[in-house]
Amino acid sequence: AEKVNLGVSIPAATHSFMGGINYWANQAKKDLEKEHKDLKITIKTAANAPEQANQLQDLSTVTKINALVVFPFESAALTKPVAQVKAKGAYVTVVDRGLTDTSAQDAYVAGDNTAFGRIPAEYIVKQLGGKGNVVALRGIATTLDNERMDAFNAVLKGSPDIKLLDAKYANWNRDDAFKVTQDYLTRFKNIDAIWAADDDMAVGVLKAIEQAKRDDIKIIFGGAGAKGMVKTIMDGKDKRIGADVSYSPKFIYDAIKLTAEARLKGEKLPATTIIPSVLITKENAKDFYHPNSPF
Amino acid sequence: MTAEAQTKGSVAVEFDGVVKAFGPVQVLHGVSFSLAPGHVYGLLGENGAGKSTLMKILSGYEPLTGGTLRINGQPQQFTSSRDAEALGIVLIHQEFNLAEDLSVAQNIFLGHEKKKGWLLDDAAMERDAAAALAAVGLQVDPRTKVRRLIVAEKQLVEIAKAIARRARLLIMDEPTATLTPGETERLFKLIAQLRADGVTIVYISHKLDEVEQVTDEVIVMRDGRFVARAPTSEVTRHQMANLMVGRELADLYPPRDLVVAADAPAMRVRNFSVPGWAQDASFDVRPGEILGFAGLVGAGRTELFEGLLGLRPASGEVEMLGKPVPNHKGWRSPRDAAKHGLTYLSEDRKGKGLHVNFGLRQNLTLMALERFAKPWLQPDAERGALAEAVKDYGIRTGSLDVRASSLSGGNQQKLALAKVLQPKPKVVVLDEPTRGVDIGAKRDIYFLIQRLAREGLAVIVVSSELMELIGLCHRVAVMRAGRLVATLDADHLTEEELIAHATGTADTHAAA
Amino acid sequence: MPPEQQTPMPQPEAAQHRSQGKPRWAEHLHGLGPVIGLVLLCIGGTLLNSDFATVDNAMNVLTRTAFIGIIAVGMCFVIISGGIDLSVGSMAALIAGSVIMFINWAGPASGSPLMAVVMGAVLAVVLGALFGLAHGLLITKGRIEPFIVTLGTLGIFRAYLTYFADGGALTLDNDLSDLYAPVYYASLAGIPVPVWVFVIVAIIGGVILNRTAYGRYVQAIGSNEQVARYAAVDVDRVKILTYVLLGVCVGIATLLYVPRLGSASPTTGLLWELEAIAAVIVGGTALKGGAGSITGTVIGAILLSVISNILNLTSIISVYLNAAVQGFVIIIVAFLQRGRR
Amino acid sequence: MPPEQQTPMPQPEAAQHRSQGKPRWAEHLHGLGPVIGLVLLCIGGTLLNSDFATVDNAMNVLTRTAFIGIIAVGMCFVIISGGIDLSVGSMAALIAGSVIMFINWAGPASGSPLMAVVMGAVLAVVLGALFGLAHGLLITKGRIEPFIVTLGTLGIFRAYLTYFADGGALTLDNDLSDLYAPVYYASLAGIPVPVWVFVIVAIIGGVILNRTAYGRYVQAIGSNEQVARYAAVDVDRVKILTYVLLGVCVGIATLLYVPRLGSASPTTGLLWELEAIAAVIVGGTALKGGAGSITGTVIGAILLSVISNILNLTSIISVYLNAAVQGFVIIIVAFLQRGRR
Ligand SMILES: Nc1ncnc2c1ncn2[C@@H]1O[C@H](COP(=O)(O)OP(=O)(O)OP(=O)(O)O)[C@@H](O)[C@H]1O
Ligand SMILES: Nc1ncnc2c1ncn2[C@@H]1O[C@H](COP(=O)(O)OP(=O)(O)OP(=O)(O)O)[C@@H](O)[C@H]1O
Ligand SMILES: [Mg+2]
Ligand SMILES: [Mg+2]
Repeated sequence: AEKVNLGVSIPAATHSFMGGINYWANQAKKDLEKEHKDLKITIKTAANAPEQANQLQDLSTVTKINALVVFPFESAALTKPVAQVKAKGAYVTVVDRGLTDTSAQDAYVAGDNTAFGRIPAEYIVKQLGGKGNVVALRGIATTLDNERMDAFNAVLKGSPDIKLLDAKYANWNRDDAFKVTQDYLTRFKNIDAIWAADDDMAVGVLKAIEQAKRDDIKIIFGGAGAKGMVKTIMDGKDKRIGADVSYSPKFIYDAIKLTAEARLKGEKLPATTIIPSVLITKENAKDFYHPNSPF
Repeated sequence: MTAEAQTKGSVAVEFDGVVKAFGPVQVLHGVSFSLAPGHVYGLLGENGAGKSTLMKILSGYEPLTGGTLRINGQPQQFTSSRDAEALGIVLIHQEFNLAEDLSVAQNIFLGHEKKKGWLLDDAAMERDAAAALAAVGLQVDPRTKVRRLIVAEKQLVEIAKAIARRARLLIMDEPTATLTPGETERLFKLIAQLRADGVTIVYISHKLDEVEQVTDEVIVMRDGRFVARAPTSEVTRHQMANLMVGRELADLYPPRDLVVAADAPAMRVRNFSVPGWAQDASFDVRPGEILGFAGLVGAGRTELFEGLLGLRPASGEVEMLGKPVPNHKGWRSPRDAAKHGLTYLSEDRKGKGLHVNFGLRQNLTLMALERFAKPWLQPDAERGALAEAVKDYGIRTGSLDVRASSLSGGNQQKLALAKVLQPKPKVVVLDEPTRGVDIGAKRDIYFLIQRLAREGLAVIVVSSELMELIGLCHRVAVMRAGRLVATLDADHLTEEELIAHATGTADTHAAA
Repeated sequence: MPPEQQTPMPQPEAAQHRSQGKPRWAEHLHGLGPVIGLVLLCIGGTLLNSDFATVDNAMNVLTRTAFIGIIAVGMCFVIISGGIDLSVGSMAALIAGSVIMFINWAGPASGSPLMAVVMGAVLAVVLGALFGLAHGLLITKGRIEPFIVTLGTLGIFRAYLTYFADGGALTLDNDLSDLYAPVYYASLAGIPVPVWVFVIVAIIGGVILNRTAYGRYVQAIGSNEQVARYAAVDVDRVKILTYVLLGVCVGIATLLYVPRLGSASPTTGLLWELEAIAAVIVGGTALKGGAGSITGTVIGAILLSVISNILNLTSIISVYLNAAVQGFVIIIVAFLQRGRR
Repeated sequence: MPPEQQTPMPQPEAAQHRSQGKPRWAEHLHGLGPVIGLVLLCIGGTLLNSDFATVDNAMNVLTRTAFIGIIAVGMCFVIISGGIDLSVGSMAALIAGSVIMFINWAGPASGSPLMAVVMGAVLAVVLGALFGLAHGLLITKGRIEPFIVTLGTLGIFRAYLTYFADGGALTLDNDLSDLYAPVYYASLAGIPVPVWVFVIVAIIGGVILNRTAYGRYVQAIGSNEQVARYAAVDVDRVKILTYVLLGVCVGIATLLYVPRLGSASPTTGLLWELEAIAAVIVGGTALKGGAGSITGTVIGAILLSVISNILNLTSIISVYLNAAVQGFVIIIVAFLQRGRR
């Protein structure tokens, strides 16, 4: 078969989820390069969209890749740079954040951001019996964050007795989540559920609640399925944390593996592969537990 | 007072073939002479003769390049001023060395703080600072920030700082350049007292009358060399001046021309007030006229003109060449004033007069850049202007491509003067124009002012040197405590008269 | 040349007034700039949400101010001396990470968890001092602009943390974490420990700055380095020490930070440098150095956290615009205390 | 800081005066600091990856340097005059967002997509100038520290972009985007358009700084504001203009940026301010102002992108440590050109 020179372009490990992405990408490189003699994988991590565009350019013109797996920093901003890589003849698999112009990609592998917002909402509605006060934390202002929030809101619309008291940005950051939660607790005397929207932020939320010694909060729902959170669910350690929604960074591993193996055989991938986000509960938690991953 | 001091036994100094070079430029060429303890020496020389440099070597601020410096017979290699101070050698700098954000007391004790255990003893320092200030006759709260002081006050703080160090050899580099006779007199008393205590004093000044009055012996340097020494009582001022410049000096002041009395004033100022500093000043200056401004330190002369230039809030009426200045408050900014033909030379050379980190060329042309931008700056034209100014104003410099900071004090002053005359103003205000300038150059500057006046420039000279005002000006206005108390014509100009008005002891109807 | 006669003259009476009285008043008034800003903000906060003016909320705000506040005290020295340090956030993150790794290792290894935690705390301070020393040496002996040095180490520190954490988070083991937690969560006489530490650091900082020769030298160097050199101040040593001091402050802040979340990740301490510098400048210290005050810095730090606290307690404007409100308030507060120049 | 510009660019004078002593030589040598750093880096890059030394790669690097480089040219003026601007990244983001909204609206509305794009480009520059003017006025007339003003607007600009983008991204419509794309992607005489623009901006900047009265005033103010004021320099106007100039540079940079990625989001331009300031300082300008050079700035900007380009082209070390390598290289380069003070 032909040699495959695969480039992987992902965001830098600026928070735990991206740490997981980095881990799984490197894991894929290790496993796959050992397995296939004709495969070379080059991983690049970018701190922002322009840098990622630069790296795509470098991968294409200098490293001369013929296949690319890209986790775009931002959908819109990277559409053109990715299209250019494709124009130079590389096979392009886009992961997680779809491009605004789908003709710039050959395949799309993604988690399900709508489910990421919908599942916690449904869970909270069900657990609270359709009535209660909810606060939410948001990530960083991005399209992705909007999709999740919209899906969350859409579910709550169906339950008029569930009140979303406020939703503020905590930047997918533990410290900011801690502060925002502290202030929520000062402000709202009665909160039934907190949608932390990310397992990293959930850490800050938990600490703030612990400090305020509040016991009115019945549900804390994170997101993405970090190993610590999954372990808590598995062990049933915390009543408030009964479930999580999966959005594993491992999909980058799958995407790289699928792309590399398909290209080695000269095959194509299906245009779209959605890796479903599912509710993690005590029952299925161990399927999502990867103790070696940083996430 | 604090200087009573452990001045037991003073310091004997011997320079033996001292050589100093800044890079390729040699400024001291083997200077040899000695200073016996307990005397007051006057160190004379033209601007750039190397006086300050030699004294910086003596006090540990500059290393010497060659030769030997012996203190009490021991060869010394000072690595810092701290070493020299350990031997009781203290220098009062020609240029101020004060941290503007610190208070007077903090500056006086900088590097020599008094402590109570770990902590500073501010009370004691303020007390001692107050005593040192009293000794030099400066009445400010020691807690005042130096930034708030006027130039003369800063000079006195510099002196107080040295006094508080309890020197056994005290070097004063132009201590009176910005002082008026009152402060100067007080300083002389202090010198006498220190001398009585056995302190050796080196006194550098271009004011030969002071040198004559206060020193026991004069030492003259020229072009980085020792030239002559003599007991002060055996040389006349005239001889001193000739020794300095190495040629016969003619009259210091140019003959006075008469201005055409009928000429319309170039600038007319009416009821001009700078709140807190000057009230209701009214005066005219005509083209070709040299108008002096006399007054004690703190009389408000500097502030009056700063108000006129829009640097301080002010009110009053100003007319320039017959046209009123629109907003009736003087100009909005020095830029505005310059556009209408008024420029100002500040008395604070380092803080307001020159960019010491800039080259000579950039300094010289800064106020007249329009002339050199056509539309791009013409460095060659600028360089030409610099060469011309160096000649006209007698600026002594090794190369034209050095920074202003490497000029000697007096030469910096000449550069600053050349700078404010570059835009070819109609009226120029010169605040202490000959501060730190040697006698030969002073003469050149007087003749230059005279020539410019003859060409139609109206010149206002603010000066604390009464003789300068008397020798140069057509009329002299006297200010006291913010008020213009008198304007004296040339034929009424005597020192007694000026002092009487400045101190308020004159018959108030003395002159028009 | 006629002899000039020297007549002794009296000092003009007027000259005395100016230097006293008014300027001192005016200076004190200036110092009040941030205080006025803070008071106005608090009034506003109370009007917007009555929960704002509760003791609990005040303690929350003060506690979370503690980190930045402590760092800002150190930063105040660096800025007054004419320097800058952009790396404090990354430095805090790396120290936090190192301390966590150390405690996780030493806890089981030494057999005494308490000992491990104590030694971890010491390590935090020592590391801070060492990093500060490195900065100081590069800046003074290496003669590199502080901006460049600390921009460089900003990247270096964070990169190493990310490397150690493998891109994820370093987390304190649970039982050790419980042992360490009181350092952040406990109170003494009703006031949380971090607030106490903050107050103590601020007082010590104030004493060093205003009451010791060292503090005086810091101000002298910032005001005019040449003058300080001429006054035989050991400029390099004083400058190096400002960075060491700041490093120690970062170490102390980290030591309080670790028990809060028990973890360090690549986002830990992000943009703390901007917050710390802002606290110092909002507090009335000029970025060019020379003069500044610890009290101002403390108030500046509190002011900045009060702004975001109030924004969290209200939802009158779009969340998107929170940062804009913050920006406007900072500018307005600075405007209130302007006119120094 | 040396009083002279080390800019070799517009200096025909150097040729004529042969009599000048060592100082000029020494200055030229100093100016070479960043150049030496750059040359060493390039040699290193070539050794690590032979593809580094290709024309394609060189053009790539220069093209991507263009944004930061253009902003850095404006920043150079601000820093030389003794100011600072932290907001350039947010300003670029807000301008990009506004231009995209405008073009998307004007394209269909005016019926002439080309016209819409051209007017959008003009809008970018005008907005930049206006934002710069606002900064200048707040700093000079409002007498607020530049650090504070631009820290405030840093938040404000980004918040408004987030608001307009509704938290997401603003994206240029596809057909309009194709029309605009050549501004970034096309080449003239084998050299990409952004590189041309960068070169032109740098030359104009160099000429203004070294060969106009205005440039001299900027340096004079940075060297000693008080002296400049007494020398009849209109300090406020000159300062305001430096911010306007920087704003215009940001506008031009944005105008090149929009066609590249075709969108603006709340993360656009993040930390550009740090990069731009770093380019200026690495290029040998002191953060305190007074003197500096455009050539140095340009080289500084290129140097910074070459570092990350080389890191992209090699994978000898853990990806986590990229930032650390960058940090080390910046410090080493600065060390090479130290000793100015
Ligand atoms: N740092 C320096 N670099 C280069 N040249 C210098 C430096 N300092 C002084 N010089 C030169 O040394 C010479 C002697 O200067 P110095 O300051 O000792 O003169 P001076 O006798 O004190 O003059 P003045 O009466 O004007 O104060 C001058 O020509 C001056 O330009
Ligand atoms: N009306 C007034 N009220 C208070 N202080 C006044 C008043 N008028 C004058 N002063 C004093 O005048 C001083 C201003 O000094 P200024 O520099 O103007 O004097 P000058 O005549 O320019 O002296 P120099 O010889 O230093 O140039 C201050 O010390 C101030 O206290
Ligand atoms: Mg001298
Ligand atoms: Mg005066």
